[in-house]
Amino acid sequence: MASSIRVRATANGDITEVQALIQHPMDTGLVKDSKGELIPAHYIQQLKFECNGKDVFVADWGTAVSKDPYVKFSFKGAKKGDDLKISWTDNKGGSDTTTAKIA
Amino acid sequence: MKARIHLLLGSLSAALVAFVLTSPRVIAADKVDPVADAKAFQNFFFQKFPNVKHEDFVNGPYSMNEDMKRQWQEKEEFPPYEFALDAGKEMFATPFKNGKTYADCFPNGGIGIRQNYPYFDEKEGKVVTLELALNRCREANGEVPYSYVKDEMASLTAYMAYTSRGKLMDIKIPDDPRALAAFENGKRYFYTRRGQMNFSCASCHVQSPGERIRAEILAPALGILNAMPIYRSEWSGMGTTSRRFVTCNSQTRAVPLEPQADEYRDVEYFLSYVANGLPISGPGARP
Amino acid sequence: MTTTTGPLPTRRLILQGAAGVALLGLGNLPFGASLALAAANDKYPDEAFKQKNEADAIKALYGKTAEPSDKVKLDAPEIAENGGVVPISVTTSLDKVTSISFFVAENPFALAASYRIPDGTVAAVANRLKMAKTTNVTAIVEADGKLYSATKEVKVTVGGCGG
Amino acid sequence: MKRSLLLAMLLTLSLAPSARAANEADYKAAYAAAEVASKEAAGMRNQWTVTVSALAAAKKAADGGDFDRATAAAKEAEALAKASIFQATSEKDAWKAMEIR
Repeated sequence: MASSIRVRATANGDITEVQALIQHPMDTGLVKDSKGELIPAHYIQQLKFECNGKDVFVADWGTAVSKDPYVKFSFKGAKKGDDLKISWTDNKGGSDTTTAKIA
Repeated sequence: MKARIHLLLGSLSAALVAFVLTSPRVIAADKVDPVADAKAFQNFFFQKFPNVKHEDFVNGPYSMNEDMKRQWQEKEEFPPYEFALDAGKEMFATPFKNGKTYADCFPNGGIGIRQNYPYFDEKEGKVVTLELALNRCREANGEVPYSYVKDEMASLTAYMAYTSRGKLMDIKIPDDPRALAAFENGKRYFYTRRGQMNFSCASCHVQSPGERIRAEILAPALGILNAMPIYRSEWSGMGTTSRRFVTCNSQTRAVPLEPQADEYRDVEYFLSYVANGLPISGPGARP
Repeated sequence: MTTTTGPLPTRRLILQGAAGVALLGLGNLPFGASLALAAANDKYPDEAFKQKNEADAIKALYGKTAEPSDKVKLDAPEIAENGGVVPISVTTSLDKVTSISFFVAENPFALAASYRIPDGTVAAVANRLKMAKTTNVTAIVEADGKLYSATKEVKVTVGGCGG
Repeated sequence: MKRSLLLAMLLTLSLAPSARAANEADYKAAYAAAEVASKEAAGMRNQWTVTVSALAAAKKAADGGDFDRATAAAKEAEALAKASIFQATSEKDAWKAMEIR
């Protein structure tokens, strides 16, 4: 089943650029649905990137992060073929994880 | 209640007067000549926006405003329609209950053919759009048709558009009076004012592309369907051509027709034909 | 969207839950504030995300105030094409950066996102945030224990002709 | 130019509201007239959303027994429906004025 995480990690020289797009509603809990009831808050709280056994980037997110959230960053110390592990957990205890090869 | 009505009528007639004054000077012509119409249509935009590259018109509002174009290019690095695209690819690969797939319904397996849609079906005597052909394929294979305005249809057309990216729009009008009538009917719909706002498609997309309606920059009509289907941030979801037509109608306070009504099929035929020669850029991301 | 609830996440949730409760129990005792100071730990800064205004959120997250610095380059649009998806990014030439955070002043909750930057990671982040209305967006960089900030106003309004 | 002034005048004229308090009979008559006009507009595939909502408001007010508001809303619906009919008929040829040649 397709993971909810789309990631593109490309290494040039010692710097690896990482882009991630995650399929998630990121509901704020402040919005009403068509029947006028509040849609409960449902948003990713923590997104973690690990490479070679080390955290390379940790995101703590609030309700102001867009639906289908996107993030881009770069880090040093990895090379083509290394594994990049990505995992997120949301406020309802949901989570997903995937591993991508650095291109 | 009474004051509100007069206010409403005042704004209506003011909008009317404003738009009639600014309409370009035209001479009546009754013979339907799509080739001439397309040339005039394209030249109108090429002259109105001389420094916009011709193929850039298909990028809608982003061809009109640098700041918006920058925001768009940033989004295109990892576009929000990725999920619809993957879903469409998966749906194309998943056979129906009877074992057939979409590839069996379309020439070249449905790959790289979006630029020929919509086409005029001489057996039916009507315009057939990509969305209609997809649902007919589903029905022919015993499947329930998809809603024209929901994500499943958008995923399918997103994938088919993606396989045609860069190919030039290539709509044909056969030498058949019914095809010419459909083209003319589409043109008439495009220029006809409707809704309490009394706007036609042209009021926004011919007379004021590049200008703002509140936060949004209006797209030029030339190539406006080349990026379909589009992921709109405003809907925070995918939008098919049908969804765009229906919401545009309700924006002008006109009650929309049912999706894939003849008028919508014909106006899609008209708008696609006059964009012949411009590249397909779908699926697109829009405000 | 898969929602795997394997052993690891539940253990982390229990930990977070316990830590959260501990923090709440402490109320806003100075001890609670010093807990937030150790920002680099694994814990989700729940308290900071609950603050309505920016100043409280910064205090809850970092426990100190920031000073504007031209070494923090905040990139945000003049007019957001849509309040729901505003591309905002920050780069900085400061070194020994340990954390980068984004605040949207007049959002219901000012703190939008906070990123922990381990050493070896470039001090730059791009993301897409929601903005309730036209207001100031502030990026704060924690470098070598001090806070530096950059602010820019982003105009936000709805689109369409209001049918 | 002439066409648009005519449209504005016609709308204002057909809207002269009656002064005395409306009762159920007035409402029924006004609603029936509005429904005829609205059906004709729909038949021309040029219905306005505001006509539909005005009709709904009229029915809602009438159900609540407020026949003053119900009649006024029904009259407004009729005026809006007539305006959309006028728009459809006048646009039959007027659209050519905007066509790119």
